[in-house]
This record gives sequence, structure tokens and C-alpha cells, in this order.
Amino acid sequence: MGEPFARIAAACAAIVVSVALAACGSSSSSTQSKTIPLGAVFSLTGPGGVYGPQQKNAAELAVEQINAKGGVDGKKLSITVLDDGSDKQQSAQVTQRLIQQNGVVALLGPTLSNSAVAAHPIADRLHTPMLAVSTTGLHIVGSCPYPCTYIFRDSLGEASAIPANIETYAAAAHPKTAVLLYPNDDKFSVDGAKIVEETAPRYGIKLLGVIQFTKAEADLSPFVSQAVSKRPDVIFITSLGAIPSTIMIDARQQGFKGKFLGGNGFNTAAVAKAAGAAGTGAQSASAYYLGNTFPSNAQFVSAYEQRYGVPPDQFAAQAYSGVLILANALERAGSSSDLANERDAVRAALETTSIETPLGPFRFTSTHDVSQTIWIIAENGAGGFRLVKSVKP
Amino acid sequence: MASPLLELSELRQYFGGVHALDGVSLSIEAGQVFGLIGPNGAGKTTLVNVLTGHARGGSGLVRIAGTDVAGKPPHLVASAGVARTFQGVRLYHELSAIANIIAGMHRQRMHDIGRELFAPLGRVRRARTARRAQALGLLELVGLPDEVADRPAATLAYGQQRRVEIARALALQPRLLILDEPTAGMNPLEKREIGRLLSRLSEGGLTILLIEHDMPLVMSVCSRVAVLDFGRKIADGEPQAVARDQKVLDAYLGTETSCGSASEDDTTQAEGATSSTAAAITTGARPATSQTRPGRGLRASDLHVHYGAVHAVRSVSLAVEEGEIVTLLGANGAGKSTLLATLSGVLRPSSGAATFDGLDLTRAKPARIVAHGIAHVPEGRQILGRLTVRENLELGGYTRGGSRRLAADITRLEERFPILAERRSMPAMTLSGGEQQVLAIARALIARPRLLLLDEPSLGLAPILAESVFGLIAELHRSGLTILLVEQNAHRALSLAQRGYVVETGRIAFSGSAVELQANPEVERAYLGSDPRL
Amino acid sequence: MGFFIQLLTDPVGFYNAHELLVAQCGVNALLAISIWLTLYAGQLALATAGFMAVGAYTSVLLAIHQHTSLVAGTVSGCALAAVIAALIGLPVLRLRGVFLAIATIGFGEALRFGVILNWPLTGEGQGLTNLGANPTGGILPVWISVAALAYLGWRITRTRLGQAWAAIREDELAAAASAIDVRAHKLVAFVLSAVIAAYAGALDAHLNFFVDPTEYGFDRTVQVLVFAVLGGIGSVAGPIVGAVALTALPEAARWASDYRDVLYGAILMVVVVFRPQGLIARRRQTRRPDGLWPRLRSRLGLAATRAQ
Amino acid sequence: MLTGQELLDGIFIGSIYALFALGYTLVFGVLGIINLAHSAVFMLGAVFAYSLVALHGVEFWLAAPLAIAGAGLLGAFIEFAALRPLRRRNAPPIAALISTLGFALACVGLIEQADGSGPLGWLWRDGANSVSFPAGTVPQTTYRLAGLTVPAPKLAILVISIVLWLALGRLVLRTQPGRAMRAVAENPRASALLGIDVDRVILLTVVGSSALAGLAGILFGVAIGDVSPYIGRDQIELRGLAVIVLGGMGNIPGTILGGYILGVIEVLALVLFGSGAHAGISFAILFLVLVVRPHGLLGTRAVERV
Repeated sequence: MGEPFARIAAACAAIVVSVALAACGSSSSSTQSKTIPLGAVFSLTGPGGVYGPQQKNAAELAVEQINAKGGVDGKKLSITVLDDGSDKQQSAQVTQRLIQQNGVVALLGPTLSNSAVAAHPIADRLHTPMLAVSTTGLHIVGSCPYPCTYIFRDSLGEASAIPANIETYAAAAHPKTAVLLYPNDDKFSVDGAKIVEETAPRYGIKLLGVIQFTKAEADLSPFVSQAVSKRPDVIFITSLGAIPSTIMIDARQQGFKGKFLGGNGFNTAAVAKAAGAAGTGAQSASAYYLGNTFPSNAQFVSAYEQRYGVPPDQFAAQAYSGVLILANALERAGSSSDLANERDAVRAALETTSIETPLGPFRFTSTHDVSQTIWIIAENGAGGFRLVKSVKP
Repeated sequence: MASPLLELSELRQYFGGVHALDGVSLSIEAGQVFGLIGPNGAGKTTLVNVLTGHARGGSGLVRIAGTDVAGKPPHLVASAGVARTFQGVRLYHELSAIANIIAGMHRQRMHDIGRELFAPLGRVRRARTARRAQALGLLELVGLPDEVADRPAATLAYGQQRRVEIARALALQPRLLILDEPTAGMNPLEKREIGRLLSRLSEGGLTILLIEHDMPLVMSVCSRVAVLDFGRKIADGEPQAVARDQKVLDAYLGTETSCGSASEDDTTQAEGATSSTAAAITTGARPATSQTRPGRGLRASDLHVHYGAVHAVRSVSLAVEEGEIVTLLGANGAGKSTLLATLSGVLRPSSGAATFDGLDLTRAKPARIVAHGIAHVPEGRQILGRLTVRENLELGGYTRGGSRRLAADITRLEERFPILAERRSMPAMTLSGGEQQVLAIARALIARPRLLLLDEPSLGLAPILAESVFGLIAELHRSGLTILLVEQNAHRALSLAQRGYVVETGRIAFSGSAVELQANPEVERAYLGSDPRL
Repeated sequence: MGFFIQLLTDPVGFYNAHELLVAQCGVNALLAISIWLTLYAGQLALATAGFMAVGAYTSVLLAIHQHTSLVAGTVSGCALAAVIAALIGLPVLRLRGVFLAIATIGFGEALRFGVILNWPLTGEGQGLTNLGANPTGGILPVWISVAALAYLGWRITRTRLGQAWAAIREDELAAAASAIDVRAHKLVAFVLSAVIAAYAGALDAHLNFFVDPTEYGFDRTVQVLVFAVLGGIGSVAGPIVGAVALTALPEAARWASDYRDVLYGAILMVVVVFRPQGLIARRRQTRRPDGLWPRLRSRLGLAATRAQ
Repeated sequence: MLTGQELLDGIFIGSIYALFALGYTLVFGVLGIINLAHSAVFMLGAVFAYSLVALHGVEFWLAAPLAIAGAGLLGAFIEFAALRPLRRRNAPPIAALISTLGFALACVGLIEQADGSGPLGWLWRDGANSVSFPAGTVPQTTYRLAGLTVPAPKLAILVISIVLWLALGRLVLRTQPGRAMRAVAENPRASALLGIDVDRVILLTVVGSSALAGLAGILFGVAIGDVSPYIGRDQIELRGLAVIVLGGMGNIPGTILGGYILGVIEVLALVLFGSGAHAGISFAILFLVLVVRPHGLLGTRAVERV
């Protein structure tokens, strides 16, 4: 064995040179003074890739539209969207890079709650406003374990969505019993579950059982059959990805006749599509309803469909609204020669936001959380949703 | 007199009901070179494993200088000063020769990891150079040049690996050195070097337990010899006395007359052998004859074989006529096995030509070559131990496809070698060394070869087994089979062969008729040495 | 402006923009060293993530409930890891190759699914919030540790202990015949490796405000294993280089945009095929072997050693 | 302690594990390496079948064999790109672990990015999303006998796993190709000298193993109603590994048995210890089994000749 240190150096050099050639191809993100640089941290690869792409599309669409209308007091917006690979470390890293290197005035993202708790502290520490557009977990804004005065959120937290959903259904059908199914190795799902466990009893719904499993379960049938065997009126599913649809299909197969209630995890076309007929009536509270006809939404939907050929979903709408909210704040903050001041000004301006978005009339609460109309929607069994009820804030 | 250095009493070891060791007692005095001989499967290696703690579950007493180490784990036995080598060499392949030896110094090295870790580099470096010097000394002692010191063990020639292993054992600074067939696969010259090494060591006061099949060596270096058979000690005493003991002659040594004739277990193969039965199992219809028919045999001209840096075979040209039996002699690592591997298509030559009966051996895949009538019985037999005996035979006919004639041939071979029928459905690894060699040859015959490449068929076999195998070879040849024989027992090989080649560092050094070669003083001096068995 | 261009032309700007990445490289280097230790002693032990969790949770829990200092928390985390490693090491280290790998994975996952996700104290699936975290404060301690461990790792391979490990890796029976206590030496390697993993876990936990159970799964261990193997396990330099290179790769490969994962996978394949012994491999390991046996093996194409 | 239904569920899951693990164990048995690309082939098998059925309107009964063939081709690619080069360089077995993992990562990454716009639009359009086969792809009838719910697809999986077990067992033990496989597994050098084309045997092994992975993936997709880039990696890989080790590496009956046992253990843990801890318990049991039987349930210690 020779001198490892010498070898480390040598090898590092070798790697640098080799990949540097590759890296030369990398896209330049230097920003000219007459544009206002914005940044976004979305999950375009990894499991979060279920949401990230729509967010990216919508955000870029919003920027184009604003620039087409002449930008923000004469200056064009530019947005740099970086992928965090659904990984919390990367999420924090790219946040830091966007702030320090691209000198962005404000940020959107990240896509996932797990990443947010890593990325947000960085943004706050560097005094840069960061607007969460899809994270619905607890402690994202308001009572964060870290200073989060620069953190805002325009996505509907499970803490408000799930209760609203339960309340609506309780009022309509007076269910007596329920079973809760969730993977216990996923923060999003556990957060949701805790909320259900708190809320359900308040509406006279008795939890006959809480059944946990892991995200890595090959077959959920045993868990579903345990749930079904308890003959509940309602099955709560606080989870996302493939799990809700798989459970729905399985439960119906095993003869479950009751209702599926859930959280934000239901609110993608993908879930509705995968569940198909089995998912008919599965009900959740959403920050967004595609069918709304008020102008701010109608224009957004038509523009989005025209541009990308598919209807936008909740995540697209929230990202799109996020850009509108930032642009509006920038406008009111007015421009400043000094980036730090500009960021502070934007932060201040955000607190007094009040605009029309595809989500409906929008303003922030004192804790920087969303205050908007909640749309209770149910799967229509054909890969889409129908509006059940709208709940004013 | 003081208590013996090593005392074994009533050593027993059972493997699945079989008495591998059935109450063996030995005692070795300090300074002795103690020879342990006996047929393959007699329990010699098992005895060593029990005493060094490598085999668990044995019973009996093992005393080293009075202290009982029976049932102790190997490292404690070693700490008590017992060093050993292994029958199949067990070096640390990725490590250099020198690193192998230094790793062997574990016992004598400073135990304070803290001081080793934080000592100033200067002192550490001095300690390392000291160790290295010591290791180089051991390399020199076992007769290896410094050049090999920094080569990975795996890249050393077989004979060199054995020497490195001995050096590693000596690095333990043992009181008792156990060598398990140290000269297996070595030619007479190398054997004599090992012999000298052993005497030098014992002059240095080291006690040695030597397991060996080479009787001349045992006779020349051992001051006392014990013989095992079927897990029992059948003789123990002065070498000369033991060598004359009738039981030993029957069970192990055999006599000149016993060559290829009947005796217990393994040797039964040779019983009642007649050319016609042999003919039936080898080349079927062809009438048995030992006349050579020129023209249709093996031709190799100007063969070169490289791997990376090493130029293993240099411009070798040889010919084996149909019906001939030709032997390849030469030191370890001279390139003999490499040459055979090239002829059977497993290795590709970098240049040169080789043909057999019209087939270009430098291009054809091994499968094609086997199908064309060349069967290769590799060094160390290479039977498939986890497969049954029967399956080994069936795979011998792989290139023939599953024909009914294949089954017929197997039956014929089983009649010819009853042991194969008896053990038909047992894993081949349960066979003894001699039986494995028979299986290896039988397996090759299933392919209905016209040319048989035999690589050291007597390797690791007790003299009497070796004889019976040589008898079988002679018989196969009589039945009309062409044979290219690589063999370390040069005298025996030349007594079988019609012609021979002597290979030296990849080149053909001498060639000629067996008689010429034996007469050639050059060859005699360089490769044969004097062998009392002729 | 490319990642490396900046690294070379504007190190300060690079550092400001990639502070966290640098810290992460360090943490991963520590983990790689931890798994390298067991590999060097010939054990495919995959409990790294498990012991990482032990260190992380212990230190954070102590910080939350006992308000202990980071140092005290880290030390106790390492101590606990050492105890656990010693306990499971005794029975498990009899296992070889894949069997050892799976048993140790079983331990790690049992710890995660059985204990961490079901014990209110450990915050179950929600994890723990660690108010005392300092995302950017870790770099110095982390990299000083890396340097120290690299030095020790390099020194230890030349000690009696290290050379005994190498011997055991190559052939346990032969090692025992050289008076090497195989079990004891394997256990020492296993425990040390666990302690380093716990140490890295504790440091890492204090770079994040959330201790997130999903961080300590099977795939984390595999990732660390890849660092070590790709870097080369011949010397301590390998795992460090492997960890740094592969941690930086996603950032360096931004140009591949959404196909970074594909590129990552492709690079693994290519590097391993062209440097089977790792980026940092001793010459003689990569040289074509010239013994008849190894040659035949390489010609016939089967690796010598088999996990049995 | 287990109701019939629960036992049945366990056996169903077990047979999925077993199907996946069969191919895994074949490659290990012959090559002595863990092929981490296996999970990717499993996933791609499901994806191929889905794309043929859902995107190209092929009848399932035709799509399935095509997808299996596709998986086999992937196996050939793995052998040529990730395994053979390493053998040629005499690389340690662990190197193959990395190269096959690389292949798996690349595959998952590619499918994940195929959102219909890219070059892979013909194969996959749902990116990281999970989809299920269109209703009516296969008869989804659910038999109810003796109070047990038996979905047809799962029954099929159970039957197929048993059939394959018998068939493969026979192939490996009784046929000449099977003997050749075992010969190569034990001693490639001797095998070559017997005229066995080592490379060809290995190629066939990897291709066959991959075809099995593909089959397992398709059945999983149909029975579980979940096809996504992650089904191999997240849902099956670790358990598949556990199963082949439980069964004693390279041991076919052991693998099937190991599959059933793990499946039943999981359900048992679920029933006895509640849903929260069941995963932890089953891993703990796996750990203990190995401590007690270091070479798996049906595994036999490879005799070490000293």
C-alpha cells in the first residue's frame, strides 16, 4: 500500500478533469440585471416526480404569461427550476446554490415535506423568501422547529384539509365507524393519520382500528382484509402514490361497501385513474377544483391545456398561483439596488398578499399559511373528480 | 527423558459414521523429523486437522510439551508453537509473497495497537524494514529469489507457492512444523531441494511432522516414520524397518511386481484388465493395437502463449502420432500444463499452429475439440465434487448429446471400474484420491477420445495407487488410445512412453525416444535425479 | 458555469454555493470508511444505516430530554452502538458473505421498522425535531474527523491488527493457523465500524432539524457500500474518494437534467467494468494475474471467491 | 392462531416472493453473484406487458409471452454489459453487485422520466406514477370457497410458482443442461475441459432468470394492480433477497419454501404483534433464522477441504 493521500489528490484531480469535460455542457444560469431572478426547487426525478413536472410546467407558464404582459414594473421575470431528486439533502443543497450563486430574489418549493424541513431553514438563514407550493405536512410554517420568518405556504395543509373533509362527510352521511390505514414509514402519511385520529372522534366517528403497514409492502390485501373484516362505514387512507388506489381496489374486491376518505394524497388524476371504478366517491379536500369557472381559473386551465395538452392538477395550480403571488409581492415591494433589501421587502409584501388565483381568492394567515376556499371533491370513477362542496375559509 | 514435544493418544474423529481416525497415538521427540505416511484417505490430513484444531469434534489427547491443547481453536494451538502448511496450498492470494510471510509473524509482533498506531512514522518504518528483512531471510531460506517478494501470491508458480507457504509457517517461529505433502507435484530435483531444506531446518533444532508420499524423501530425511491405514496406525518406527514391514508394503508401498495388479480398494480397477475390455470402453470398434499410425495425430508448431506480461510457452513444436504415448517432462511452471490447456482450447496461443486430425486447435472452441476426439484430464483431477459420480460420467459425454450409446458406454465403464458403480449416486467428493483419479480418467473416456491429455495423473497419490494408475494408462495405450502424458514421476513416465519432450521455461529443451532421454546425462542431471524405484 | 469550472476558478463562490454539499460529502466519507473497515476484514456487513440511526437518535434524544452537549450525545451514541455491535456481532460473525449481509440488513430493518417506527420516544414515523441543529456548522468537525480517520485508517492497515484483518479476508483457516484469533479480530472490525457509523449518524443528525427515519433504510446502506466498493477497498483512500465523487456527482451532472439518475447508474456500470477493483486500486490488484489458475479463471471468467 | 384467509394471504404473498426469487437464486447458484438488476427486469416485465396491453391494445395472452421474451433479452444485455466484462477481468463478485445495481438505477430512471413526451412514449407515459392494467385485462373473478376469498390472479400465481418449482427442479437435477449448469457453478475450468461452453451456459442462465423476473413482474402487476417504476426496487427486492438466503442460496426448492415461509411469517407477525411492528418482527425473525441456521433453511454448508 502506497501513500493514500497522494492517491486521493491524484484521483480527485482525475475525476475533476474527466467529469469537467462533461460539466462544460451545463446550462448557464447567470442573470442579467434587467430580469428578476426567481428560483424553484421541485422533485423532477425520484418518487416526487409524480408532482414535480406539473409544478415546473405551471411555474414556467406563469412566468411566460407575466413576461408577456410586460413583466413586473418593466423587468422580466426569469425562473431557474432545479431538481432535488426527491432527496432532502439535495433539496437543501440546491436551495443554497440558487440563493448564493443564482442570486434569486425568492424561491418556490420544495415539492415534498421531507425535503422542505431541510431546505426551508437554509432559505430562512439566508434571508430569502421561500414559498412552499405543495407541502402539506405539519410544522412547515408557523410553529416550525427552526426560524421560518421567510417561509410561506400556498398549499393546503392536511391540518385544515382533512378536518374539512371529515366534517363535510359527517354532516352529509353521519358515519358511525371507521378504520384508518396508513404506512408508518412515511412522514406525510403519519402526519395525516395523526390528524384523522384527532378529528374523527369529534364528529362521532369511532375508529375501530388503526392499521399500519410500510411503503414497501408487496401486497396490501392482508391489511385491507383486516380493515374490511371490521365492517366500518368509512376507510381513511392518509397516503399517496400507488397506495390509495391499491387499497380501494382491494377493499372493493373484498366486498367493502363504505366510503373512502383521505387527504391531499387523493388529489391527483393518477390516483383517480389507477383506482378507476373502485375509487368512485372517494372523497378528499382539495386546494383546487379543475371545474371552477371563475376567470382566474378558467384562463389558467385553458392556457395550461393549450400549452401542455393535459388539464392541470392541484399541484400545477398551486405552483402557478405561487408565481402569481411572488410577482404580486415583487410589484408591491418595488425594486431595490441591494438584493438583501429586495428580499426583505418581498418578504414583507408577501404578508399582505391578497389576489385572485386559480385556487380562488388568496391571502396568507398571520402564520404565513394559506387562507383560501377549500374544495371538497370526490373521484368520479373515470379518472376525474366532481365537486361535492366548497368550504369558505 | 523429558516429555515428548508432541504427544497424541487415542485420537478419534468420526465423519458421518466413518472412522476417519480410530484411536491413533503418536509421540514426537523434540528435534525429530517424523514422517507420517499411508494411503490416500487413511486419515493423515485429518490427524493434522484434529491436532491443530481445524477439525472440531474429535476426541483424544493432544499434548504439546506437556500442555493439553485438545479441542482448542486453531489460533491457540498455533500460539503454542505449532505451524502447519495445507495439502492444497492456502496462501493469501491478493497479498504479495512478502506480505503473506509478514502476516505469519502475527504471534511474535508487538501487541500494543495504540503504540503501533501513534508511534512516530520513523520508528514504524524502521520496524517495517526490520520485518521485511526478516521475511526476505525466510524467502531465501526456502530457496526463493527476492524478485518474487512483491508479486501477488496468486501469480506465483505452484512450487513457489508451496515454498512461500512454508516460509509463512516458519514466520510463526514454531517449535513444531507440520508439512502436508510439501513436494506434491514437484519434480525430483525440486523434491531434493525441499529435502535439503528440511534437513537444514531440523539441524537448526526444529521438530517436523512430515506427511509425504515420496518415499525416497521420507527415507532420506525422517528419523522416525508412522503409517496410517483406514484411520489406524499400522506401523511406527525406524524408516528402514517400516519400509520392510509387510502390512505397509501391502497397504501402501506395493512391490515392483504389484505394478498395475490387484490389491485392496482402489487398485481393484486394474484387476483382470484385458485389452479387449479396455478397447471396448475407449475407442469402441477399433481393434486394439499399439502400432503407431503416422499422419493423423497431434501436430503443434512454433506455439507461443502469453498472458499479459508473461510469455509462458515459447515456440514449442511437438508431434504425437496416432497410437503413440508421449510424455512431457519439466519443472513446475515450465509451461507443461499451459501447453495442454492450449491444446484443449481453454487457452488461446498468441501465435503458432496446432492441429489434430485436421482440426485447427488454435481456433476451435473447447467443446468442438472434445467432440473431435481430444479429452483432457487436468492436473488435480478437477472432478465435480458436488455432483454424483454418475453425473460426472454423464457430463463426460456432454458433447455427444444424450444418446443411448452414451448410457451403454457408462454401463461398460462401470463394469470395468466397479468402484464407480458402487459409488454411483454419491457426491464425487466423497471418493478417495485414487478413486477420484480413476473417475477423472473414466469421465474423459466417456467422450470416446482418440487423444488423451493426462496432466500429472499420479499427483498426490500413494505409491501403490500411483502404480495402479500407471497400469491403467499402459492398458489404455495398449487398447489403441493415443496419450500425451505430463508427469512429475519422470522415471515412471519414461518407462511408459515411447517418446518424450523435456520443457524448460516454456521451451522444448530436449526431445527424443524414452530410452535416449533416460540415457541423456544432461536430462538425468537436470530433471530426473536418481530414483531408487528404478 | 460548470460545477468544476467554478470549483477551479472561484473556490470561494463554489464553497458558499455548495457548503452543504461539502458537508454531505464528509458525512458520506465517514460512512464509507465505516463500511470499508468491515470489508477490509472480509465481512460484507450491511448494518451501517442501523448503527447510523443508533448514533443519530441517541444523541438527539439526549439533546432533547437531557440537554446534553453535542459531544456528550455523540459519545454516548457511539458507546451504545459499540455495545449493540458487540452483542449481535458474537452470533452473526459466524456467517459468511451474503448470509452475513442479509442478517445484518435484517438487524437494521428490524431496528427501523420494529423499534424506531413504533416507539413514541423516537417519534415513530414523524421522526424527531432537533432544535439544536446547525445545517452549516458541521463542515469543520466532519472534515476534521474524515482527515483523522483517513490517517488512522492508513496507519492501521500497517499494524499487526490491520495485517491480521487482511489475512482473515483472504483465508480464515490459514489466518487461524498463523495464530490469528479470527473471531476476535472480526468482532473488533465490526464494532469499530459500528462506532464510526454511529459517529457519522450523530454528526449528520445535528446538521438537520429533523431526524427522519426514512434516512436509515436498506438503500442508504447499499449507497454507502457503493461508495466504498467503487472507490476501492484496497486502502482507506478508496472509500473517501468514492464517497466524495458519488455524492458530488448529482450536482456535477446537472447538465444531464432529468436523466441524472440514468447517468449515475450508467457511470456505476462503466467505472466498475473498467476498474473492477475500484478507482483507487493497488496496481498489483488490477494487473492481469499470471498464475495458471487465476489466468484460467479470468479466461473462463469466474471470480475466484464465492460467497458461500 | 391464523385464520384460513390469513394463511392463504400469506401463501399468496409468499408465492410472489418465490417467483421473483427463483431467477435470483439461479444466477447466484451458477455465478455466485447477487444480480441487483433482477428487480429492474421484474419492473420492466410488468411495464412491457402493461404498455402492450394498455398502449398498443395487444391481447394480454399474447402480451405476456412477448413481455417475458423482452425480459429475457434484457437478461442477455445484462450478461454482455454488466457481467461478462467483469468475469473477463477476473473481478471480485462484489463488483457485479455494483454494475447490476447501476443497470437497475438506470432502468428506473429511464421509466420514471418517460412521461409520454420523451423517446420512450411508446413504452411508458406515466412517469413516476403507478398505474394498473385496464379492467378486464384478465378475468378478475374472485372465488369464494369455504368462506375464503380467492382472487383468480393470485390463485394463478400460486399454481405457476408450484409448476415452475417442479419444472426447474427437474431441469436442474435431471437434464444434461441442468447438470452443465451445476458443473459450471462448481468448477468452470473442469466444465470447459468436458466440452461445456461455459459462457453459453451462463448466458442461458441469466436470460432464463430474467425471463422469470419478467413473468413475476407481470403477475405482480396483474394481481396487485400496481405497475410503477418502483415496484421492483421498493416492493420486492429486499424480500426477494431475504427469500433466497432463507432458502439457502442457489437452492430451488429452498427458495420456493423460503418464499412461502416469509409470506406466512409476515402475516403471522401482523396478526400476533399488530400491524405496527409486523415488518420489524419479520426482519427480526429473518435475523434469528440465520443465526440459528447460518446457511439458510435448506442450505448446506459448503464443505471446506483443509
